[in-house]
Formats: sequence, C-alpha cells, structure tokens
Amino acid sequence: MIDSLTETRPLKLVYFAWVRERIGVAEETVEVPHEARTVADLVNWLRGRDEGYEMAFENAAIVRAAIDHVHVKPEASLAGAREIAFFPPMTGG
Amino acid sequence: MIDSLTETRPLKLVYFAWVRERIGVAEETVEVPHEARTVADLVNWLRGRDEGYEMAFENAAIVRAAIDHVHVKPEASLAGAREIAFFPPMTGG
Amino acid sequence: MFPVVRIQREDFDLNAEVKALSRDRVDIGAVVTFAGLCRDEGGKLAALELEHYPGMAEAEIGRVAAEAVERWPLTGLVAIHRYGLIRPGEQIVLVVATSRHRRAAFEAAEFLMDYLKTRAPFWKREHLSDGTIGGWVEAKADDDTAAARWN
Amino acid sequence: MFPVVRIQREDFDLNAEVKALSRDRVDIGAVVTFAGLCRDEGGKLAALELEHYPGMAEAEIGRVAAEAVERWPLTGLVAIHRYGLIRPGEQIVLVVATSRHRRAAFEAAEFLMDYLKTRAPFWKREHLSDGTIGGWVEAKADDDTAAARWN
Repeated sequence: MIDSLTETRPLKLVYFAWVRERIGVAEETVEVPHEARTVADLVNWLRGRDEGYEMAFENAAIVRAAIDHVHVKPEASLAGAREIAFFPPMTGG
Repeated sequence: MIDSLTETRPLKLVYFAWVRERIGVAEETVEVPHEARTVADLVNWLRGRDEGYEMAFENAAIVRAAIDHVHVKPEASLAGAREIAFFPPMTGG
Repeated sequence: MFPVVRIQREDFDLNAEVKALSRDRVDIGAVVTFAGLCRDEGGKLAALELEHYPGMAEAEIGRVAAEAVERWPLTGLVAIHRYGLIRPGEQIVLVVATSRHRRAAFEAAEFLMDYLKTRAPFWKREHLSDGTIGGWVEAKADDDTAAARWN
Repeated sequence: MFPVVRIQREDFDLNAEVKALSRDRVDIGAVVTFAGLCRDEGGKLAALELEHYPGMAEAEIGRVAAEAVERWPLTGLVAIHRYGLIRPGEQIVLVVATSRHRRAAFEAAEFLMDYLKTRAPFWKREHLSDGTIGGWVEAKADDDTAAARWN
C-alpha cells in the first residue's frame, strides 16, 4: 500500500535531546503514508520503522510535538505542515 | 501639678515630614509629666501645648510613632524610652 | 547569610551589587533584582525629595531583611535606599535577592519591597517642574494591601 | 512596546540590558530582573549543555513575551536565553521587565520565567566533574505547577 508514489508524501521531521539520540538523526525527510493524518498517526507509523523510533516513542505520552515551530497536541492535523518536531519535555530557563 | 521636678521627666522627641513641619522643630527634649505613661498619653499632652502640635496630631490615628527606632502602637508604654518619634505613614521605596 | 542594608545619599550600581553577591559562587541558581526609579509624572515633577529617619531606617530595613532571610532559603540579600533630592530617571531603591531556585528569590524581593514601602521610615515630597515645592506624597492603601499578603 | 527576544551562545550583560530599557526615560518606576545561573550541584557538575530548537526557541519565547505585554502595562521587556556549554557560575537566562509600578514588573518577569521553563524548546544535559556526560535533566512537575498559576 505504501509503495505507490501517490499514497505517500514527504515530511520533514526534526528531533531533539534524547528523542534525537534514540532515533539516531537530528533531522530527516521521510515519505509518510497519506493515511497518517495526525501527529499521533505519524508517531504510530514511525514506531513501526525500527527499534530507534520504537525506543524514542516507547512512552509516547511524554514526547512533545511541534508543527512549524508551534506546540501541538497528538490530535493535531499534519495538513500543510512544513516541519514536524519531536522532543522531550522542555528543561530550559 | 506639673511644676514640681519630681512630677516630670525629660523625653527626647523627633518629628519627620509634615509632622515636623507643623510642629516647627525636628527634635526637642521636653519635660513630660509622669502621668503620661503611653504614646497616646504623650500625644494628648503634646496637643495641649500649642497650635502646631494640635495641627500635627489633629488626626491622631494617622500619625505613626516609634520608640527607640521601633514602630509602636498608641498603647505602647513610654517606660525606659530614650527617643520617641512621630511621623506620617511612610512613603519610601 | 547576613543581609546587606545601606541607606545613602549617593547613587548605587545595580551591576556591582549583583556581582558582589554572585562572584566566585557556584551555588546560586537565581538572581532577582528590583530597582525603583523616580518618574516625572508626565512632566509634572522636577524631583522627589526623600526625607528619612537616620538610624531607624537602617534598623527597620534590617529587621525586614532578617525576616526575609528567615522565611526563604536565600544565598544573598541586599537592600539599598537613597535619601535626598532624586531626579526623574534616577534610582531610589534597590533590592537584590539570590537563591538556589527562582521562587525564593522572587518572593523574597517582592516581600522586601512590599514591607519597605509600608514600614521603612522614608517620606517623599514632590518638587514641581514650575519651581515650587509640592506636597508630601500620600501613603497608598494599595501598599498596605500588598504588605498584608505576606501575613 | 515590542519585547526584545534573543537566543544566543555568548554571554549577556544584565547591566547593559537594564540601561537599554531605561536610558532617557522618565516614565519607569520599576525595573525587575531575573538572571538564571548554572549551579555546580555541590561539585557534581562541570557544565550544563543546552540544546535548543533554532527558530522555534525565538518564536515561542516571542509568543510568551507578547502575552506578558498583553497582560501587564509594561514599558519594556527583554528575554535572553543562551545555548551551548555553560559552566557553573555562568548566566543561562535573563528576563528584564520595566513598568510604572512594581507589581506589574514583578508579575511579568515571574510569568515569563514560569512559561519559559515549560514552553521554550531548550533541553539541558549534565556534563559531570569526572569527565563523563550525564543524563538529560528531567522536567519538574513543580515547573508545570508554577506555570499553571497564570491560567
């Protein structure tokens, strides 16, 4: 199902802190199936890719997401997103 | 009654801001009758001295007092006091 | 930790006070400063004249500072209050509080300012732009309310 | 009033930021600053490494600062956050808030810090004194509670 060009679209993903370390890259552009409509769908799909993603999202509720530099919830739509970020709870300040 | 030496004792009084202006001096040592046992007694006695004091204490509840650099209430005893201060509510900071 | 309290005519240097508290220390996580400045009240004011009660001013701010040290785990505390003629834009009062964590530093600084406003023996008189001397500034009920929060 | 937000590797100068907000002004009554410093945690820590999300860090702190400007009558607001390797005693973050009155300046500075802690995309990792790299600092429930106060 995912092998046809029309059924996926490229998404730019960026990762920070231990999410980045577990996945093993700081950013990548991946072909994501159109069925993945929300951030939660994307997380589920990523977890199936390999062990690194599975580890990064093993406690999915803890990982935060942002679309185009704005914090979003898991149910946020991916429509029109240019850059999707995943990261642990912030510890700045 | 107040004319015998044994019936008065000297008290050092200091005044600030508009209390000072109304009384007309910044500090003075006055012979206060022993009957004046509290700050309120002292205020009542001072009011009888002349118009300046009367004006300074016309709204006696507003004027604050300190004994030896510590805020006190009208009912505070004058016993052992070295310096008694009267001033308006503070406006520093 | 012993708080620093100074009552002085001359100006103070915020930066120097912060540096004095934090120099060579690696246990401070939070530095909060408050500086109170003289406003011109829309051009009305030429200066504020600050009268104070020498001796009691130091003692009273010292007592309030000691109370702050009791209530919050501070690593440093400075309170400086000027007297004399102070022009718009100039500094009147400074509080610096340092602590491991920000909440203690913020609260101690606010507490000190709230109490200083209502308990430190200072009185402000306005010198107006037209050359006349205005009245004594009246105490604000707001300030009493602010101080009462800490009881 | 437009808040100043800067994300930078290099250190900042508290005094210069205060001066920039207050220079030539006579309508400011209160200047509150908060500086967050790196602690050595009793000798355990050699440094903190701060990772950030470039672009989003500026945007998010900008949104929080804009919200503070909406909520309080400020005359000036600065937020600076550093990234990279920061050693004990060094500065990490600065907030400066100025206003006519102290309550607004204090509250805006505290609000900004509380939100910055929980919403600005920065992550701290410990570099230990024994030369090893420790873990990522965990977010504190305390910080969420502090931020929730402002809702």
